[in-house]
Amino acid sequence: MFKKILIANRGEIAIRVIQACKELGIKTVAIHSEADADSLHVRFADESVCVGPADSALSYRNIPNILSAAEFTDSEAIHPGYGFLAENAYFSEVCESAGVKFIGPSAESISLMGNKAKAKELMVKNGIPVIPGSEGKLMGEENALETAKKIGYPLIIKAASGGGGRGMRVVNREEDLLNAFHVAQAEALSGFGDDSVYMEKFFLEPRHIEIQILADEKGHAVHLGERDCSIQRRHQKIIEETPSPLVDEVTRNEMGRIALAVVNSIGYVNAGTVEFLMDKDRKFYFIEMNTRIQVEHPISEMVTGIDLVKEQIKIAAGMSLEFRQNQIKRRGHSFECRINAESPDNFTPSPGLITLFRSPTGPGVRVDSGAYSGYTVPPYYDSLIAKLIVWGETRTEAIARMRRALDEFIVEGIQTTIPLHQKIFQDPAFIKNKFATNYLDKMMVNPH
Amino acid sequence: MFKKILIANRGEIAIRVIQACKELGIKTVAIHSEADADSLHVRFADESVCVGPADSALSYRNIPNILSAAEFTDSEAIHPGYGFLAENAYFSEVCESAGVKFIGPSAESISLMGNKAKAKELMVKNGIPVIPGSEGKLMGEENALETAKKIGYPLIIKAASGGGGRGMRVVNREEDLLNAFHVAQAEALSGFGDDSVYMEKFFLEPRHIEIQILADEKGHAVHLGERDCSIQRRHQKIIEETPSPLVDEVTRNEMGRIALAVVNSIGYVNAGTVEFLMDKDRKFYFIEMNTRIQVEHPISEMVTGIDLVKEQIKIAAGMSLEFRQNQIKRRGHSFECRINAESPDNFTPSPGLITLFRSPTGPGVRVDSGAYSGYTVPPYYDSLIAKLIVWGETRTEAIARMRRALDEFIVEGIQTTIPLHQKIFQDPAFIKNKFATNYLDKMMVNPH
Amino acid sequence: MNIDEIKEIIAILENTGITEFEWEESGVKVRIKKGKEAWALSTGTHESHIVRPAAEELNPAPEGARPEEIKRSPHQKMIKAPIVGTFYRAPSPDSEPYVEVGSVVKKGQIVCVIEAMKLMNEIESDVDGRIVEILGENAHPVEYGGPLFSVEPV
Amino acid sequence: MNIDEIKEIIAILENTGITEFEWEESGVKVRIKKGKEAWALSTGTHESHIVRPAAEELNPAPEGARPEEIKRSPHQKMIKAPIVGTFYRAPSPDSEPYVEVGSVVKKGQIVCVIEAMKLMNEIESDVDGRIVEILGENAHPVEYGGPLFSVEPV
Repeated sequence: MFKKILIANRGEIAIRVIQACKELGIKTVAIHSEADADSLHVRFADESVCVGPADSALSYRNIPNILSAAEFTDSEAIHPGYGFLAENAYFSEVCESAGVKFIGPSAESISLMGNKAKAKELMVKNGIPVIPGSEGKLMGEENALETAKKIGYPLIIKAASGGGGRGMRVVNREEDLLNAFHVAQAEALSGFGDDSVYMEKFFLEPRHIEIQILADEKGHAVHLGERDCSIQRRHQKIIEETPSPLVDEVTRNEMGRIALAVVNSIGYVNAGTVEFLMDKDRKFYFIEMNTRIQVEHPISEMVTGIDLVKEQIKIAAGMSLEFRQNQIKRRGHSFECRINAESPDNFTPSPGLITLFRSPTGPGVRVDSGAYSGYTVPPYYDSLIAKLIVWGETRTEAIARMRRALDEFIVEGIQTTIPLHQKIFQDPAFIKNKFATNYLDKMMVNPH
Repeated sequence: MFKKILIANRGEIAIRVIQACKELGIKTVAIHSEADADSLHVRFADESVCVGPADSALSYRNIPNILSAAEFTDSEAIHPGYGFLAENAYFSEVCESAGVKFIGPSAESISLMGNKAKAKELMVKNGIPVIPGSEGKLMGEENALETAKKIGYPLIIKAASGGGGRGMRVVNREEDLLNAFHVAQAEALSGFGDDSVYMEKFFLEPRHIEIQILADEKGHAVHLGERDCSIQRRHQKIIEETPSPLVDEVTRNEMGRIALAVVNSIGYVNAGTVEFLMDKDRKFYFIEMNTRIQVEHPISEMVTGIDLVKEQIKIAAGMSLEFRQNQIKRRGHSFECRINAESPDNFTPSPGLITLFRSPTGPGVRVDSGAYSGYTVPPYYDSLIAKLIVWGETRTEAIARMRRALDEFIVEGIQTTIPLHQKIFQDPAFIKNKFATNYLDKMMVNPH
Repeated sequence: MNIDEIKEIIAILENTGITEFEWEESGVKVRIKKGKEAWALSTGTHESHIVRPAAEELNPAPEGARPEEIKRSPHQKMIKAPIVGTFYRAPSPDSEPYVEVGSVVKKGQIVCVIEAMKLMNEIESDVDGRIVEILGENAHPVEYGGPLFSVEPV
Repeated sequence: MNIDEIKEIIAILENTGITEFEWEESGVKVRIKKGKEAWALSTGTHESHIVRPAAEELNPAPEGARPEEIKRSPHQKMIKAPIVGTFYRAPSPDSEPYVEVGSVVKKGQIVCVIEAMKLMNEIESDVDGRIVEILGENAHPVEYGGPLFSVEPV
């Protein structure tokens, strides 16, 4: 096992990794920017090194400074957390060449999964279900009609070099196809100077479901079941839960089997997450794979009892997984609410001094956070200040518990998204499992 | 189910009960003394009533004021927590006669178990193993010799009206018995003006093991396994764990069976704890039954997933237990450390202003507490300011987790027992399960 | 005021729970603040059953608790509820109130009743003086220490 | 009130929990505020790998972070480490140090090397002046912003 690990991150995830290291008897080195000198992750680590100014490009993403710090502190491994350098294939590579173990997958796995088109192609080759669509750009009317027939309706036409809704057309019937195709082409040309468009199956109200996996260097891999991350705002998850109220045991096993096929297809090692889009009929399609620990990993820990960060470290140290698929026992239901330092109405950041921070207590409640009374949330980084995680025997109990935990979470001095979470956990649509990835956008438009 | 419950307590247990009520959709009324007006239990409750001055005899134990508060707030039930009025049979009785449900056992059960001699007598009648001893006081030399033969050595002779070591003699061999008997009698007479002495089996290094039970009004009763509470100072528990490293599955089942026999023998209803003394050979003897929720109840919740306070309320509301003995699944290992506002060296109280309070975060950690940054610990009540509870898959993982959680528990402004707990969780004797109820006394004498 | 006086003030404050102290001499303005800001006042959902603002303002707060402000003449005294129960100004619905604003009361004189546990408890004044304000609301619950009457010396 | 009195007040305040102090002389207005102290300073077990006290004292701390003390002449400037690595005063073990106390340096002049990623990085002075103190320890690691040399204007 490693004697000392450097944690190339800040905030709650840096503390989370320090906790895992301490429980494994491993010494820790924190890095920090000048703005984070007084952070708890610095206080809790055995050693710390300032690696740059507030700007994360010059500190938390400063590869030379971080590697220097690892070198002179004799750190044997680096845990990247999430964000910053966590999915930087080059960083993984230079760590290895500098003789420091990168706690995560190989540079090859990271860069393969970082290229969405390539990854999709490989998955198709391996028989993994992906979102049906045209192979590259549509070559004309005939090609469009043919592809549409294969995919089925509704479908969406998108500009290849576009974004933000321009050059995008949802088509519900064959009669409308050619007209939409031409309009999209014209918009793409005028908007992006390129009239290439492609076609994909369209899902009206999809769910975002992901499978957590663990794979060791010996070729053993297991999945820990799914997480439902459909409550998002602008593609950023804000509430996650497991089990998904949409996923039954049969679907879970099937998704797990597919996720492990993805893992095997690229010889993936360490923790990872295979993300799927799921339609109302519980058909699911591979979207991408995240090659790191996720923000929402705690809910999987709550229902399985497995410490994912400790597993990451043990895998990186060359150890075998100590359990097989059939030994993983899931129990109960778990939710995570991301508490951000933001206005709950319009999500504008609200950094500043937290005058009082009192996290909820009692049974089934877990908080991961780097905040405390007297902490100043710096304006330079992610606005996440705490993750509130609850466990209950049933979804109903977990909802009741999350409500009371949100009610007793005291954060004074800054604005947070706690009131938004309180609203969602009182919303009948959410409680009755009637939601999709557009839930929050609809709610913001039609506040009730 | 009740619509509104009054909580006749303060501090962490009042908050704990409020949490359970909130999760069950029940409104709450806090009571408080003048000294506790700014307490979190007052803040978290839906309503609050000041019931007296700082002195708990005039506030938290003030039955007329508490019942008046229950009456004009239309509270249907009262939860007494632990301490104060929790084991006051008269209070349970007047609650019932005032038409307010007392959340706990009947007045009869409380008063029966409150009389140790009577309880022991009844247990003997029901075939429950009790600590072998004389029936009442020793009647002379012959009676002493006879009784000793039945009990076996070592044994202890104690003054009937005594305490504090005077008139107390441990006897290891028959040769020493009569001399010890006379010396004890003489000491008892000079010390307490009464030469009555009695005899009991003596245990050199016993363990304190207790069984948590739940019993509903329909006659269903289950046990949730044991808690080992052997780490005590002056008969006050400071660390508890489950499972006991001394208790195997066979012993656990046997202790559970006996505990349920105790429950049935008196028709006990609600949560309760049957306490046993266990010798090195795992033979166990009934000591007493606690007719309330215990301070250390969270560790049972951590390994069973059952919310004991919610169960108490549901039982009091006349509901049936929703699980049978074979549906109770225990998993993993849990510890609780009681964090007191005290000097860790000599246990002198350390009330005052907490300038910074930051509880540990991350997986497997639970904190029950009424403290926060800026809270002033009043000098009038119990010194318990927080309970730190951890869960781990194994005892080894739970110990590592408790260590790191203690390390990251920040309490500034007052002294706490955190350093003492840190010392115990590093002690090889504790880690290797080589301890008994005298552990802490030995440690304080021979600090290492 | 000189530096020695300031030193003295600091020394005094050092051992108290007081966190803010202000003093203006000519116009006599004193402002003392203890402990953290009383967040209980900003509680969102909390609704006290009792007419609380008055109680908070007037009760002598315990060490290190709420901020205190002197709002009334320092000569005024308070008759407070010695028990929890329902406050009645008269012995029965048809009777005259025991006292009115302007009544002069003596120590030991009955000023109201508080019903608790179905019993009517006659409450005696513990001060001599003239009633200047009736703070309890008739037939409403009152908590321990809740203010009933404001009294000024005659 | 004169500067000596102010000094005295500062000295007094230094050892108390007081965080704000105000005084107006003519109309006599005093205002004192107490608050919690920065716990970061009382960290128990943390041992930094870097020679930290100097760094903490001298780095411009971010908003709302550590309290700072003015210990050196306000005219002095600091040459700080622009990268993380090992500080060397000379280009090789056998060479003379680039600068000594008393050396006069110009902007752009090399004053030391910091080894990082097996590369020797020559560090240039970003100020003109005379070296008055060498704060980095030869062959020891230095973190970003760590103080290397104290410089005073010539």
